[in-house]
Amino acid sequence: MQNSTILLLLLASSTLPALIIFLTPSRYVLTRNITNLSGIFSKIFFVLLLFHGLAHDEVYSLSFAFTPHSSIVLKVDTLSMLFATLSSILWLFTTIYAIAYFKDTKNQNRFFGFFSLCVTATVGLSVAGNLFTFFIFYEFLTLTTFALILHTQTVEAKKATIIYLAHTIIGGLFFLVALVVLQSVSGDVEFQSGGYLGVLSDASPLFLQAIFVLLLIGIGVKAAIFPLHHWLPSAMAAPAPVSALLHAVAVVKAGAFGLIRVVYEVYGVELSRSLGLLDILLGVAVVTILFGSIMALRQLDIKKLLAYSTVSQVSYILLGIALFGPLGTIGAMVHLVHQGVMKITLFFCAGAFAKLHNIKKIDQLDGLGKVMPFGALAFSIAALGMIGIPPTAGFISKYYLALGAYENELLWVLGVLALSSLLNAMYFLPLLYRIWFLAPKELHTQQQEKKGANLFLLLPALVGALLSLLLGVFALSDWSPLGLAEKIVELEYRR
Amino acid sequence: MRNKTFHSLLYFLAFWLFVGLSFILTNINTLDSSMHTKLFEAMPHSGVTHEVTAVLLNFRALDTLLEVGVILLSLIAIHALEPNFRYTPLSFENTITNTFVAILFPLIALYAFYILYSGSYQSGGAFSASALLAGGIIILRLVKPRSFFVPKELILRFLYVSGLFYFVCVGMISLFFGSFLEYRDYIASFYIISIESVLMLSLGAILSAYFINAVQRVKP
Amino acid sequence: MFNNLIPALIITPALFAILGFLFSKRAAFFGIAFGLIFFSESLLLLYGVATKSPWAYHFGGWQAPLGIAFAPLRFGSSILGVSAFVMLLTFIYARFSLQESQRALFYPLSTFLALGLVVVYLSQDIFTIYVGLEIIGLCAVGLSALQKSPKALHASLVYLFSTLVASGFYLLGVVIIYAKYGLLNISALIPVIQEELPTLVAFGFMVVAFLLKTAVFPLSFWLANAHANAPTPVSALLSALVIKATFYLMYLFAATLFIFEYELSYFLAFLGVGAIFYGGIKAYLSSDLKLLIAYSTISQVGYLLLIFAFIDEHTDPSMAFNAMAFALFSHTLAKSGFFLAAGVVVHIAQTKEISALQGYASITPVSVFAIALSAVSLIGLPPSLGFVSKWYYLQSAYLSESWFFLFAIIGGGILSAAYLFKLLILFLEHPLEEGHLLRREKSHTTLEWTAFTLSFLSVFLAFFSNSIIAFMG
Amino acid sequence: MLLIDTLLLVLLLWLGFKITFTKDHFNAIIHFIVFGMILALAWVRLGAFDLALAEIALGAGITGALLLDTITFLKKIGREDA
Repeated sequence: MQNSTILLLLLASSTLPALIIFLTPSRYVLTRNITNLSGIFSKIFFVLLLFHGLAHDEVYSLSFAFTPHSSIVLKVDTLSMLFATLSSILWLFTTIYAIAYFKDTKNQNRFFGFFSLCVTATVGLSVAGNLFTFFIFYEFLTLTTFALILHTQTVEAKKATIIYLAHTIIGGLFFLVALVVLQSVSGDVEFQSGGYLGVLSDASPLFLQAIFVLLLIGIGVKAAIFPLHHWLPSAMAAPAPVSALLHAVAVVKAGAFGLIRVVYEVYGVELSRSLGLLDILLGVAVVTILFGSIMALRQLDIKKLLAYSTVSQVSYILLGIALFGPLGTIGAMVHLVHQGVMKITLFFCAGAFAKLHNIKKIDQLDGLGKVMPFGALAFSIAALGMIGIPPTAGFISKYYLALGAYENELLWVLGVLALSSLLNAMYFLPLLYRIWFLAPKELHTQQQEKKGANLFLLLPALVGALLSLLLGVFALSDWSPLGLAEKIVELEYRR
Repeated sequence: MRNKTFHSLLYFLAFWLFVGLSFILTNINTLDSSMHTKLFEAMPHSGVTHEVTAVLLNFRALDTLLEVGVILLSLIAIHALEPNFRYTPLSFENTITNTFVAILFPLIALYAFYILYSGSYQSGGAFSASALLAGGIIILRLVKPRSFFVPKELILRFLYVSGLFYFVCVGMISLFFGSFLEYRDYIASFYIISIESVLMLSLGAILSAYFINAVQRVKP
Repeated sequence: MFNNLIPALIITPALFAILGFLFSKRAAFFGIAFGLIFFSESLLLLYGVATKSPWAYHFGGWQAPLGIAFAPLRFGSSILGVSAFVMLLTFIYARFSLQESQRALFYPLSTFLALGLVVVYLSQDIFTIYVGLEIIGLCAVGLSALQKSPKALHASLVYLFSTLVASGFYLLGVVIIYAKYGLLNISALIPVIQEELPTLVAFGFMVVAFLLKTAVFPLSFWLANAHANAPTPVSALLSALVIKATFYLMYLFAATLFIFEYELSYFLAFLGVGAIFYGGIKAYLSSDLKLLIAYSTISQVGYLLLIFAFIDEHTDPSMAFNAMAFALFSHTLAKSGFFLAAGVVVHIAQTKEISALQGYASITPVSVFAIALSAVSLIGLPPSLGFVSKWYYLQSAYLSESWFFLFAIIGGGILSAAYLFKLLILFLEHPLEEGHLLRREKSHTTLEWTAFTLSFLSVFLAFFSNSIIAFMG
Repeated sequence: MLLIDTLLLVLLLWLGFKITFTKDHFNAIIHFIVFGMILALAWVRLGAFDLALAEIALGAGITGALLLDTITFLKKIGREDA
């Protein structure tokens, strides 16, 4: 098989199921699930194949002239593998979860179709080989997620969709303008480690800074950076599987991933530093981290709390980028994966709580540990991971971020990290206290009869919790996210 | 009030348009008359002796073909506007007009044929002839609505389209010997006369149908 | 072989219009047959244009200054090809959507429309172009009157007067040019034409005629009602094909004949910006689905006119040309698909009121999907033809440092996103009542998929942008 | 000759003005028919006899008849103002 075909198959493995699902009437549940799962497993297979190939120094790239001035490039490097693996594995979890969650509801084919397309977009983002291709998949992501957020068809969902679209469409325009201007200056260039702008253009620093700000707005909208985060809490109106995917991989991570690409492979980290771009990024990240945590403290709704927690946690990634130096970068990339796994677990649990016992508010959590011990256990592990307690995955990333800050002698950043961890603990620990130590209140348990559904709602959450432990424990193995991140960083800082 | 403002605005615009245009048109000095010299060079091959007819039916026959299309098209467009009501048409029927028309119509028809034929050497031709013919038919219709003979719809439609159809057929035949609508020298005059005759009948039918269709509405 | 293609492109519509008019009971059959033949002929023409060196066809064997010459140019022929495709699908759609009495007139009229388009896109003769414009105008008026509601009749009457005035203006321009230079052929005129008062006045008349016929903003009063009140396939034809013909002429004349003052061409571009915002705001405010689409047309026409901002800039003019061409193709396909899909929705709902159309995504998913795809192209989201257009416009605006136009393009994008997503969100909401499912008919499947094909192509063809740009040179 | 030409021109302009601004539709139509006749004379003066014929038959004749018919119809259904 040709190397470029694998890339196309990688994208097709979620696009084709989406098309089939769209055309299958909603009532053919089995057909839909089989199509969906076979798409997922083939995607995971292709990801493994790519891993295998990368280990043997194969080159996977595919380039295609879109117009004479810009081309679509698909290219696999270690960074893309990081993101592609995350999306395809979490796709599997979420799909299993969603099948149980949406059992016997309407418009399922619409949901699963757009869901698969959404995965196509994220995998496309991960293998995008230049900024132009990245932009195309970025906008494609907007289009597919918009239908997902609207899925419940409630008034809040509609409001959330409008807010989401207003943010992302306008953000996309910022991105587009920046992209057009960049391409006019630099021509059609692929991502390359070390960046290409410093070498190619003799543009003035001010110009490059302005473009960076445009890009930061355009891509940062999806990463929910501080003044542009508004859509994320309101998008909680979406059903739990959607929020899970939105928060863990699809949208916010797309933004963070995009900023990694921009800083390391468009500008290059040296140029970014000399232009002072990293300082901008650092400021934004710190403000967002603290803001998100403080807002999370004030929430009474579980999903809202998780949303603000995401706002804060995603900016850890930006913080890691902004810390010039290999350790910070490693922290950022590892956090990209680890936060995804932990956050999706939390959302699975929150969704299961809401679906099975109609628990939506924090004060309803009392004594849940006795009612659904497995769900509560998964929630607790993920929450502890979020705070950064060893040996969970969250500890590893925060540790590297702290090391990065120390390496750069930015002691106040260490302070920020400590403060934010404290805040994390302050909003997560009361929840755990309620779950395990308070007496249960009267619960509005809804579906006693659906035992099978329970299992499939909880299983992905448990696996996610297990994974967030394993990622922490086996962080030092070669193919862990940490190992991959170290490889990438080696490339970036080699010169 | 608004209407009045609109009218005065219209008047104002029209006035300046007129002044400007007449100024420009009187000041034009034609730069190049190469087209005229070419026209006179080509006249011997055109099959007719009158320049206007030669231009209309030979040199720029395509324009004429398309214009015939436009006229047929306008009839179809009138069909599209067909309102859904019925009323008795105008008529001016009495003995004097009856007798007058009995003499007048054959004269008009004859004059139309004369105009048609004379088109090859002086001003005239199918368009004027068909207009005359249509006028005659309309007068006939106005004065003798009862004795007025209306053929079947399908036959009428054949009549309407015959002009365009014949023109296109001539074009297709000429494709075998050269380009579209290419006919020269000895054969040209035959083609031109035949096209003109068919055009006169079909355009006359269409033009009179404008009126007759409009007043002879029956509810579908 | 390719030489006889041009007369064939004249003969076919003429003959099929005659046949359709004669045998009105079988009009649909002749119409669709014509659509197929016409589309294959236009494909052949495209092939010929791509492979042969430029050629001209002289009607009647008379050379250019005396006779009439047709010359297929790359841009014109490709618009003709796209138009033929849109026409074919619309014809299939009309077979299932119109009543028999309407079909009997729809097919002959729109077949004549094809004749007019052929003349406008291929002719080199400014008088023959006038005849072509007359054909197009009359067809459009007749077609828009097919829906015999008083509103439609009134709208088509306004349309008739506007188009007549515009034709008259154009003819005046032709007359002045002929009086001045004694020539009618464009390529013969190019070397002799000079910047003099009569010529400029003639151009002024022509430009006003084109602006009126293309429905550029202040002169667009006739468009919205005429397009919104016509039967669905007619609306599709009118907005996808008819206004493009005059815009093409405006571009062609500007690129070849007109000796534009820079200020005038800038003025046209400003009109375009006005159109983008006026149409967008009106579309956002309108509560009638078809009216929304019609106003969106007015707004999209503005994007076409933006090319005049870059026509004699120092930067690479091919970029602005690409932008305009892609805007044109995108609008042709997306808007016809949009209208056809909206027609299905309206047919099921029996109302054009937007607020009553809530939740139609679960009743007719394919049409809503088609509308969504059209929206993607109209907003200019990637990867669609509209996106390529917007990309090149932004790039030209940046390279020529016209910040005003840059912001206008961005603002227009936001505006169109606003009104199109408003519609899409509404479609995706809860249906008002479930009983609608009963009103679905079997024929709707065909209708839905023809609409979908057009909308899909407006997105999918973007992947061939490179070849399209290469073809148009 | 110049006198006749000027007279024709002035007449045409005046008639055009009248047609546009006359309130009474019937009056306007009569003016329109007269306008057609005068225009035909003008064509004759320009040497375009075929145009003159067509103008009389089409412009004055058929169009006039159609307009008259329309106004009769409108009067019949009671919408003289229309």
